[in-house]
Amino acid sequence: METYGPLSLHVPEPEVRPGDTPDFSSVKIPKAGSVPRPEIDADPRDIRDLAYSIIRVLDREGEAVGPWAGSLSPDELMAGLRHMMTLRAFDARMVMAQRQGKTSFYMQHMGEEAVSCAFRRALAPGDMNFPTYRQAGLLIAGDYPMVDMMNQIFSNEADPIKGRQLPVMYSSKEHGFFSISGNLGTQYIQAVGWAMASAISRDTKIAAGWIGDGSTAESDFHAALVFASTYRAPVVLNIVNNQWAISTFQGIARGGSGTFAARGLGFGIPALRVDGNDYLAVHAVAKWAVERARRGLGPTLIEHVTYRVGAHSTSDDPSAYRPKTESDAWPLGDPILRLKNHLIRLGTWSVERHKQMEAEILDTVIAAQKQAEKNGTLHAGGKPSVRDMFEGVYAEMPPHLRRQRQKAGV
Amino acid sequence: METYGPLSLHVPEPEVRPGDTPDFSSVKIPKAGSVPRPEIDADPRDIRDLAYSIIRVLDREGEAVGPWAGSLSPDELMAGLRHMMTLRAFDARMVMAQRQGKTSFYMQHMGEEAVSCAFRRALAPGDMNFPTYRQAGLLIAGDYPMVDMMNQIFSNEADPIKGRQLPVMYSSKEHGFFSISGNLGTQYIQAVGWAMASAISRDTKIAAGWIGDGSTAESDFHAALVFASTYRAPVVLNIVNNQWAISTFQGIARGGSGTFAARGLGFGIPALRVDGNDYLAVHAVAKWAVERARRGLGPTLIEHVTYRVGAHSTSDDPSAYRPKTESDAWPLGDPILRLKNHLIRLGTWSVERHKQMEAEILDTVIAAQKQAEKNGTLHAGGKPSVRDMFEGVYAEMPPHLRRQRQKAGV
Amino acid sequence: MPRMTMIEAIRSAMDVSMGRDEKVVVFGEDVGYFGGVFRCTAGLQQKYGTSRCFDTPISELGIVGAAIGMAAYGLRPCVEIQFADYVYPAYDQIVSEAARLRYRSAGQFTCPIVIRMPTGGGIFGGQTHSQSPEALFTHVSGLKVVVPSNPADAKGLLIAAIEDPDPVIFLEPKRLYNGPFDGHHDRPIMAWSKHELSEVPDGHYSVPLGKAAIRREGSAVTVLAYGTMVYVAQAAAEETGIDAEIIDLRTLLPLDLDAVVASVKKTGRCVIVHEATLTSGFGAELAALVQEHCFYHLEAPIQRVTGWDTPYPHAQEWDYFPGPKRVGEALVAAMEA
Amino acid sequence: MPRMTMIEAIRSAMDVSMGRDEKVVVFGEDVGYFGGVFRCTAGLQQKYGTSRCFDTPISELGIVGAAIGMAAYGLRPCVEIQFADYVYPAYDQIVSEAARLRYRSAGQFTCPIVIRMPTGGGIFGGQTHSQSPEALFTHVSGLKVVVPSNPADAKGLLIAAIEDPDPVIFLEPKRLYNGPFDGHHDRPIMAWSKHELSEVPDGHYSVPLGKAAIRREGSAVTVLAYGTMVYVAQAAAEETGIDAEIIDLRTLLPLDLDAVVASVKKTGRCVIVHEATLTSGFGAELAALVQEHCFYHLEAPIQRVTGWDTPYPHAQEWDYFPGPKRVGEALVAAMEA
Ligand SMILES: Cc1ncc(C[n+]2csc(CCOP(=O)(O)OP(=O)(O)O)c2C)c(N)n1
Ligand SMILES: Cc1ncc(C[n+]2csc(CCOP(=O)(O)OP(=O)(O)O)c2C)c(N)n1
Ligand SMILES: [Mg+2]
Ligand SMILES: [Mg+2]
Repeated sequence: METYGPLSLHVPEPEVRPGDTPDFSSVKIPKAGSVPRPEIDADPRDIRDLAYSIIRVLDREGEAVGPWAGSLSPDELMAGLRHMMTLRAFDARMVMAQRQGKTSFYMQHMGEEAVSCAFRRALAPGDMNFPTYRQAGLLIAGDYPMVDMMNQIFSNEADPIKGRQLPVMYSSKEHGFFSISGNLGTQYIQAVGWAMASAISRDTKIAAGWIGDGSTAESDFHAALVFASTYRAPVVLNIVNNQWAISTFQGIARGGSGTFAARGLGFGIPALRVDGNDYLAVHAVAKWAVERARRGLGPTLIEHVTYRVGAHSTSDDPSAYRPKTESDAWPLGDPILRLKNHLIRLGTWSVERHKQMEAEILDTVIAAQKQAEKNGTLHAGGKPSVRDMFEGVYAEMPPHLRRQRQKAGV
Repeated sequence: METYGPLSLHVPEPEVRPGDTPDFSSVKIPKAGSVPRPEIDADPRDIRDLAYSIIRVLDREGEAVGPWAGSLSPDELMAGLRHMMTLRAFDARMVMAQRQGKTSFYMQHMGEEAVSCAFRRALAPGDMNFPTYRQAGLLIAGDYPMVDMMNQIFSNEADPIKGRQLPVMYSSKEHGFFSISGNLGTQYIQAVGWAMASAISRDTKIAAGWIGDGSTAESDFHAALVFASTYRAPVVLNIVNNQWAISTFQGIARGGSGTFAARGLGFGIPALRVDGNDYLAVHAVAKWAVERARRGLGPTLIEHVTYRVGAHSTSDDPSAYRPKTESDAWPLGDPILRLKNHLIRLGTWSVERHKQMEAEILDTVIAAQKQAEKNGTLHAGGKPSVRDMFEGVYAEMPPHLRRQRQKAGV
Repeated sequence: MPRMTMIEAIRSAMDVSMGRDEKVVVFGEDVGYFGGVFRCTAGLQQKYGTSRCFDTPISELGIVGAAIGMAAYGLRPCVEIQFADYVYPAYDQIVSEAARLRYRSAGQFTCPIVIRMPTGGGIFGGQTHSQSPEALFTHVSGLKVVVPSNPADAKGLLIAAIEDPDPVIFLEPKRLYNGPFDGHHDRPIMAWSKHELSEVPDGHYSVPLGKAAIRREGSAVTVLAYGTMVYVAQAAAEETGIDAEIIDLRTLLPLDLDAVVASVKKTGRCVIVHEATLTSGFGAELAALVQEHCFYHLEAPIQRVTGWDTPYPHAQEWDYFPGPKRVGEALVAAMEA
Repeated sequence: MPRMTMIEAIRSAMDVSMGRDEKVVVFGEDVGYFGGVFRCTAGLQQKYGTSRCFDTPISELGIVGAAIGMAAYGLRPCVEIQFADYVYPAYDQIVSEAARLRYRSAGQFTCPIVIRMPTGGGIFGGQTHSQSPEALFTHVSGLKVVVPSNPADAKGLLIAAIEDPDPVIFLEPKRLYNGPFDGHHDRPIMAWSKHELSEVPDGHYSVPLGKAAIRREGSAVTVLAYGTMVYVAQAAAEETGIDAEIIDLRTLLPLDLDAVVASVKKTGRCVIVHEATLTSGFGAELAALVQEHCFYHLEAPIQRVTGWDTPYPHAQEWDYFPGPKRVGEALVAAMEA
């Protein structure tokens, strides 16, 4: 009889830890413009390669190149730059506000601004996003008032969701932004259900689901892929791979598979990877997928390859688990800088005008914050009422809650 | 602005329904012997094709051909034939016993006997299966006493699990057969956990998980693939694709993906499809996968392509949802007949001896049943005690259960 | 008026609702072409097409998760979980999502879904086809929980549930599908056609959620029951000759506390009956409320007659099931206390 | 004796257990290299290696499902769910699998796992970092449910849980991690070092499951509490001057009914306090048991002071939290009834 050596458990580890020198040499970055752009009705089996590459438009010189270039006009690009810069300025102010005790908690987007800002511009009115907490760009680029975002963050008396939810868990039906849950993953299958409902109703609207790299391990991810594949739901399923899930590197969720996008292939769902720090590439891929969905061609899975530059949240300190300078080494660069350089290269932009816009944006954000603070902050000023705590559990308040409200004296 | 036509919901439908003529022309059956056999340490990326083909050994003439042939001696093949015939005879008797009211419920294996019977013979002592209700072949081929199976089915006083579980929900640690749950899918991730434990303990044992085609939609399937892939667990993950999930054809669970095996590819897990009605092929593929696991090379996903000839359970009547003659049209034939023909062709078997063995087996099954019935059947004779109902909820009975047992007067 | 079984009444409720409102959609495992393993949706796909009644993959999470998304879009999904025992994979979607969506979005998104599921034992279904998980839902703010006990209620309550703006857990006592059952498993089966509450109007009507029904008036002791246990309680009252008032709660959340309190204040005694396990069962909440609201009227301890705190066994089904004998003993004890 | 915070005590329990028994393994989200978002597992990977303490993918189902398989193999997994609010994806594995494995296999396979999770509010965590889901587990036969209230108990109970042959749900009141908290959120934070129960032996010891502790002896009214509410009750007793007897249940399932009954028989009055929502909360079971076993001793209705039947709000946290004022009012009402 054969003898076998003892087994051992393989636990994936990142290549570097605090104290080590950052190293992204294992991340293969194809040249900008090198990945082909198939027709939207291409047979999914013929485009499996897209799940293992990275679609990129902006090259090192800031030139837009290849078949995915050209989806946006210079004006649209300018708007994109403004959105990303606004989101970054907004984040910086809110992180500060959290430190000042004006809110309990905040989550920023640094480095990932292109993903939600560019994607939003590929949607049509009436389409619905099912976001995570790291896609506020969908609101900013969708012209949701910053003051309302801040009112929610400050849980003040003008908070559109009445102080009931954690900061950043926005909700705006009007702006195509589904209520954020807090439970990871749950919204992914809901996005598919919403899209199925649109198809059942013979509507033309589509849905977009959002999930983080780490959260693809959740069950809802699987349910979403199963249902989207079976019913060919008009939905775009986005995975934002920012390399980290709190302290856990993406290798733990990704395991032996080459990429997260590859998860779609087993379902016959076209799966594309895109440079998430390239505004033009994200927009082009989003447009392709949205068009597929709206033409009744079914779901698309998009993996946005990006990097979480900041801490997971204001409760987190990443220096405990990754090198402090890792973000500098990230090979896909900074999305704002890259778009800025592209616009400068196009000749429609300059370093001076950029600085000027930066200042303008900061003023706008500060003005919005002033206005929001008039409505109160978490521990000071106007608050949602205690009555609001009892309302809205049901459409109509049932007797037992009415009794409890009375007991509470409100 | 572009206009778009209304969307509509795609609901997959089987090609035929009751009254139609069975049609399996869409099921592509490669020639026996045509699929290559890679080394067990082949790079998963190089063997993706195996997820879209079907590994077959026995050809139409009953010859064992190709690179997957030769894993079994004639004696072993004879044992396999006996196991499959025993399982079929056992099933027939138990279906009858259910009709006679000797048990509440039964689930048979007709057409799928090769899958569990052949797989079992590729395992080593100490390995653990995490089966569904349709792998009793693991017990029969693992020499678990038929009488004990029947005692469980009859919920009688000798029932090894004391009347607590539905019939066919066997459990035998000693025989490497994990307790069957009744909740679909749950055992799949448990199999991975067991395998991880073996690796953590630097043991040499491996686990095998089992799931039906329909149940691959459950969340546990995803969790199993995620964990198996991340920790390279020494586990073989089996999908028994018998084309149906009660009344639901496999297209509902499979959706747009070509095959169930393809689900493994997104995780970097080698995925193989095998002719589940070919005892030799199942055994050869099982052996390959078991060897991979035991050598520390990680998980393998196997899709066994077979057909559920009988009703889902004794509560089901398939004529309501599929053509009565569909099973006759199933292109992979009958596993017992195919192995019988192979043995005859080898010259070690004959029609007469086969008939004789059939009769012998029937006698053995009847004898076992007589013996089991002495211990009682569901509504007659010896029963598990009411005390047994209160025992075993915990290792030690807590006070509240003791009070309840006293109240029940037992 | 036509007579219907509980299955026919439930089917009729969906049929009527789908006919009146094209936003109503029905789906679940084996629910489409085949019409459900208990046949509750038989014929609906043929009548309303595959995009309004369809089969799903075996993923309870997917069924409920998709339903929530559809409800957010504006549809009114009425989905089936094949057995209540299999609802747990969907538990997160129900508890964390459906139940809180209205609240957490301040009404921007709502979740008018109905989750139907066969519940309870009595069919030798063993531990995975017999459970009564109602208390796992009554603890969840934002849900409503309904358990009908007869065809007329089943139809009216299901229509009300489908029209309700909030998520409703609709538990169908499977042992009642084909006839009332009083726990005397060794006696001939009674058909619905013999029971007055099998008279069910063909068209649209509803039975309001949150209202109990008195099934038997009495002055000696109040029995709180729902589903199958209503018949068991009736049998126990008749067999003991105790003048029990039997209240069929019908909706557990929100509860018709007024009806409960009025009765207990009248009788001064209370027995609570359910099939689910004792500890933290819904009977606990009922007992807590009754003692709180009727403390000065109570002449005896409130008793609970329930399933034991074990998994639902297969062979010992009738030792587990709280039948008329055990309920009768409790009635006697309540009177003698 | 060293002084420890609750976090240190919990960490020490795992450390001691891993040191004594190599079958003990620890894993969960962010549990390995980083040592957990609350730092409860800090240092364990470094000490015992990656195959005994490791990070997992974000799948609560996977964490518990794998743990069950490992336990069936013979290991003793002690896993962390990052917040109790996120346990629902694992609910099916816990309820249908872990809880019933011993029973359904007649002891051939057992499931000695511990599922640790931070529970309760008071940290402005909103509806997804504040829940107290204990009652969703106490209804499940086959589980044990533990809620420690101080470092000394936390360590001893966790060691007992890890050594227990059956699955244990171990709920850690996160508001107590760094100090006792009596609900006066506007007062300075108290550190554990000032509290006598932060004296924790370094080595191995255990506190038996199923035994309550009397935190304050008294004769006027019995308060049943656990976790954070123990301190709230103490504050309420002191502030009202009512001579309350405060029982810290420590284990909810199995419950130390003897201790409860003895106290209520002595005081004749009972107030139950928990942070979870009222309806079908664990307080319901306690109230049901107390009235059943102490009916003839009760001089006033049993009261429950709990979180309201709403999701846990963010801004209105202190209006939701059942603080010393509300508990004090209940004590007064119990005395005046
Ligand atoms: C069901 C559930 N489990 C755990 C958590 C705790 N948690 C919050 S964020 C997070 C990491 C998510 O990582 P990823 O999906 O990669 O998203 P990212 O934060 O990187 O955008 C975890 C574990 C949660 N919110 N919900
Ligand atoms: C969680 C859960 N959901 C639903 C069921 C009901 N059910 C029992 S068998 C079955 C079909 C399973 O089909 P498949 O996985 O293909 O296995 P097969 O019966 O064909 O072997 C269903 C839906 C269940 N047992 N568990
Ligand atoms: Mg991430
Ligand atoms: Mg099947």
